[in-house]
Amino acid sequence: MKEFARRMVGIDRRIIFLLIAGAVLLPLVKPFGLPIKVSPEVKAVYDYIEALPERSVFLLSFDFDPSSKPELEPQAVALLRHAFRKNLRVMGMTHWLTGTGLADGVFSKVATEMGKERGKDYVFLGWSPGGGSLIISMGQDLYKAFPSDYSKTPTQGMPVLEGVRNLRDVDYMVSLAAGSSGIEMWYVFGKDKYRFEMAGGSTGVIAPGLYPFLRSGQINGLIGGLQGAAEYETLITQKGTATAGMDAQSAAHFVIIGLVLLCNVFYFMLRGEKGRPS
Amino acid sequence: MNVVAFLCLLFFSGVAVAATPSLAPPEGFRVLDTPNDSGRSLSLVWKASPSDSKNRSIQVWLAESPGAAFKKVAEFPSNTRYVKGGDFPWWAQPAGKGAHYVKLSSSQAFPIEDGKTYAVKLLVREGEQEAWSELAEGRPAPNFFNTAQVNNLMFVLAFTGVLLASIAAARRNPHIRLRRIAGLDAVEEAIGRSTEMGRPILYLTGAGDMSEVPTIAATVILGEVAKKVAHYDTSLKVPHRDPIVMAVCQEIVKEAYVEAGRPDAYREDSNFFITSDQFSYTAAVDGIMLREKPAANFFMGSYFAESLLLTETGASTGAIQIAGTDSDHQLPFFVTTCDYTLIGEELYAASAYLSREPVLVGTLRGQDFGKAFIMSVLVLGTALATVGVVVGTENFNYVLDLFKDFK
Amino acid sequence: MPALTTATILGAWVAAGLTLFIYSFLYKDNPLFKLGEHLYVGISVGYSVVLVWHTVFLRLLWEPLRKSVSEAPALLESYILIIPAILGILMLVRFIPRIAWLSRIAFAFVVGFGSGVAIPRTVSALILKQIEDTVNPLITMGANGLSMGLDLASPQSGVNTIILLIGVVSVLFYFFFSVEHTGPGMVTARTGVYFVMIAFGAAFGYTVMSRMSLLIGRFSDLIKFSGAEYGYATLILLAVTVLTLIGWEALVRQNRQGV
Amino acid sequence: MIFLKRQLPLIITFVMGVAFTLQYYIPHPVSEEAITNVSKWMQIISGFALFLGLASLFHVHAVKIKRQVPGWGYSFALYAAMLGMIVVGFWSHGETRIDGAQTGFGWLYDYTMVPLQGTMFSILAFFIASAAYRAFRARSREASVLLASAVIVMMGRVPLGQFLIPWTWDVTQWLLNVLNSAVRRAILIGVSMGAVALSLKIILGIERSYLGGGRDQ
Repeated sequence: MKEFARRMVGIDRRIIFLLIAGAVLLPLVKPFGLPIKVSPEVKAVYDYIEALPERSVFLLSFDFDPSSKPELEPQAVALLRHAFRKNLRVMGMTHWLTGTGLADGVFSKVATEMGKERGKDYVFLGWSPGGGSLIISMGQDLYKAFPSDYSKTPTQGMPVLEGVRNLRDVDYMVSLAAGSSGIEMWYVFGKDKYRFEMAGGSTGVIAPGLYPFLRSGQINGLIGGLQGAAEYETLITQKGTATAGMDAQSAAHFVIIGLVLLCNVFYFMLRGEKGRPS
Repeated sequence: MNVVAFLCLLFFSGVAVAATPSLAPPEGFRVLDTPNDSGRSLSLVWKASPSDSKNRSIQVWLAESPGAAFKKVAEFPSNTRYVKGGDFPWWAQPAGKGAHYVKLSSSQAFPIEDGKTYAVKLLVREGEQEAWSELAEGRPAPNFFNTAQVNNLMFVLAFTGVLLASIAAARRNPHIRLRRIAGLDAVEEAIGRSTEMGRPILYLTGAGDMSEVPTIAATVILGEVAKKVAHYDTSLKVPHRDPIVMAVCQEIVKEAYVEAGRPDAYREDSNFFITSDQFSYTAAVDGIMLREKPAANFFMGSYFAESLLLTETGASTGAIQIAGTDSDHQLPFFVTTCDYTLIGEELYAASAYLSREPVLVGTLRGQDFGKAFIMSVLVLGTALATVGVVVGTENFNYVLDLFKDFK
Repeated sequence: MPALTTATILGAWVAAGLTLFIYSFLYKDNPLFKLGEHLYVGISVGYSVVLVWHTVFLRLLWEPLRKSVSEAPALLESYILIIPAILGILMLVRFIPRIAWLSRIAFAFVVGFGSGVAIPRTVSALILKQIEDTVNPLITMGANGLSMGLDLASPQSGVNTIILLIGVVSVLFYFFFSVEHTGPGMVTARTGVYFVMIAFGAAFGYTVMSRMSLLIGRFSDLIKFSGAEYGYATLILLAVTVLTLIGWEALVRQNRQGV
Repeated sequence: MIFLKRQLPLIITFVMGVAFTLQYYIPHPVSEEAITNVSKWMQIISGFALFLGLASLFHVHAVKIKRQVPGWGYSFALYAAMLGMIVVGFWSHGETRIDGAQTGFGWLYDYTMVPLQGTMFSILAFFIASAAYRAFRARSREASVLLASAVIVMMGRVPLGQFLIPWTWDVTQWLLNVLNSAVRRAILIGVSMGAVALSLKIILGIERSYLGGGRDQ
């Protein structure tokens, strides 16, 4: 028995790699389509946007780069579709230099799909350095922080920005964050002083750390990881890549849970043995 | 003729008003400069009335002087715009709780300028009936201090004082009592076991450079480990991914051997550089673990995604693993794969504990005072708030407001 | 579906190839992976250089400066952006050893400003606001008198308020270093540790979720690129990668025997 | 000279730090004007600072190529990729799309940078799986609690788990909103106090490592 356990523990890890690749591949090729349950923290974001009057100003900050594209791009697409459907004026930007091209791509794609016009219905401001200083700068005077947008059009006098002087005139903002220069930074340097309502969308890695902000109302909603994106897609009843990925996600989680259980079974079988550290 | 008609009109309208319940104008209406702001804004305050309802609306009319033309700038149902608990601290209230409060800001439709006196009237309407309030005047001005945030400033000042005092105290006596840290006790055990088994000790200082606090802490702990290693005559291996950290660590290890009275046992190549690339470094360190099977692995400093690859391999070779990091995203992996983990601030505490450097010890002590204070505020505050509900008093807000965030 | 352009098909081949190069690390550290890793660093640096140039030097500095100077050349205020430009240049003199100390002035500005703006905002958002939300009455006054909410599902209920309070205080106590963990301190610290472990468990679960999502994202692309319209890019490149690895392995073995 | 090298930077830090700490409490337009301008300057200076990091990377690999250390070929590939990206980038005026059409710069970004960066981190999925099998052991009571909570969250956050064991969803929600919030809040308060202490020490000149060259005291 112990011999078996020892041999099983020692198997080549590349076999496990194959197992996980299979668990992800199969459902992607042949999805089984389980229903997706919506959590209150995602619903809160949806409800807030749903209640905004037309032409309200919505700021979406892409605070991520290609390394978290699979999680945050679907969130961005779903939020943009919703905002454009509600005829909001959308401002986009990013704090993450290497994510600029990605953000611009998502913006152009969704805007074209929804028949929206750059400069009139939306503007992509691009990247600018500074982090917290950039947010303060936008809170004081948007046109000093971004004299021109990503495609080098001067921001002053743009129809989409009519009546917008600084962050105080933003009706709702969502930061899609993959790290600390995201939601937390937007609160500390932005909402704390300029009092706009905001929510967050994040990768799974940082989502648990944002719950204290959710509880205290510092953010009014939170979209966490691929599951959060799938929930949002369910709410706007337009399925996208997140919903498509959830079956693979389920399968992969169950494989991991199975592996953890096996690991511990073998561990307890071998524990009494001499010479092995506990 | 005209006079008669006028009198008749007066008489009949008087009758009309008397016949239906009259609409009372807002009471206690005042206009003030909005407190704690950058100017160009006025605040309106009036008493709440029991007859406020959503069918009764209030209009705000503004003029540049009492004689000038009035202009409607806002309209809302009369049962809205109250001062709610938590809007203002008790020391900076423009109006009492439950009163009406409206802030008028300068807009394109009606610019408000600092230093000019404006006249404001309120109009109450319900159905066909109307009633004007008294006229009130106010002059906007920018303020030099936001009194609502005075508690924030007090906190900053008090914390500065505590911090400076603790650092000064630590300079006088760096051996203030600090609690035992479990992970540190394990260090001795790990080194002892390596000696017994005749296998090397592997020590990693993490991904950071010398400007990062966790890296500094990691080098401090390395010094302590090296002293014990020198004492036991075990071999130490420290692979690096930053040349500057390597240079610093060479000095530290050398000094530790000298201090332990074993300068002869010091080997220059115990610190060595691998590469700065994250995954290539990881692959190389994994190779060392598999080939040389160190009996103890130390992971101190800041880590990213490579942590799991390192600790998993280490666990499979059966080494005792001790980790210490403040990279919270990697901590769950360290806890499950290592035997002991110094969590977050424990790493800093460990370095202060070992080095006894006054600034480190003093800062740790200062933060401890801060934490003790916050812990008592949380417990006592909850107790007061609960008693307040039970007794039905709001007097405790005089204390509780001090620890809230106001704008 | 519109026909794919040559650029897109070529792009699919390049993307699939580079993805597979990186995945070859799963077999072991090898030249294809190293190539991919270095290309990644090089490309990101190149991208950053181009963007910093266009955003910082042209958009934020040069164009506003040119505009203000051409509009009001006599006004001193028009030239104000020269100050940050000088400070920025000072920062870069760090590379010239003889005058490297000048960069300290620029760092002093940035770090001083950064520390200054951070202090009150951190106290407000991350300390006071957090205390404010933790201090809540455990009992509420409802229509039928005093009651304590026992609903675990409602985050604001009385029972959850007290659990939250116990959690925050015990974890703070665990990271408190002036008192030995004995007696009642021991109980509090142990409670804190268990709270920490539950939260780390949640973080662990979420991190697993995150990493799997990334894998799903990359695999969807690989599946897309393996279609006929992309010329079976993934499948062909997979074969090429495997063959290269076999060849490399043979070469390494031969070298080792030669030595 | 010593004054310029040592004291002046400390004085500047002190003045900037105190001024912009107090600025927060002062709503007056003069103070607002100051932060409007200075935050804009900081934006520009931090742009220059980015070049610092880029330049040092440039230097490290240049040295490797010059000395032809083992593996210098990879450094060469890095250089080639970087120069290629820069040339194409300037050729495309730094734009990834012009009137909706992809530029050469955009092509390189979409088909090299995006897949490379995305894949680097997705490898970890495999290593998590392997570690789950070989190293995630309930070696102590603490680790057991951690693993139990992890398994519940992994179940509760995917449709299959919600479907098979519905209570995992509710437990996960409670765990995240209450237990997890409590811990994160305590850690947040602790870390923030550390950050405030560090900022104070920098302003007061106790902590000087940011000036380069140790904490000279």
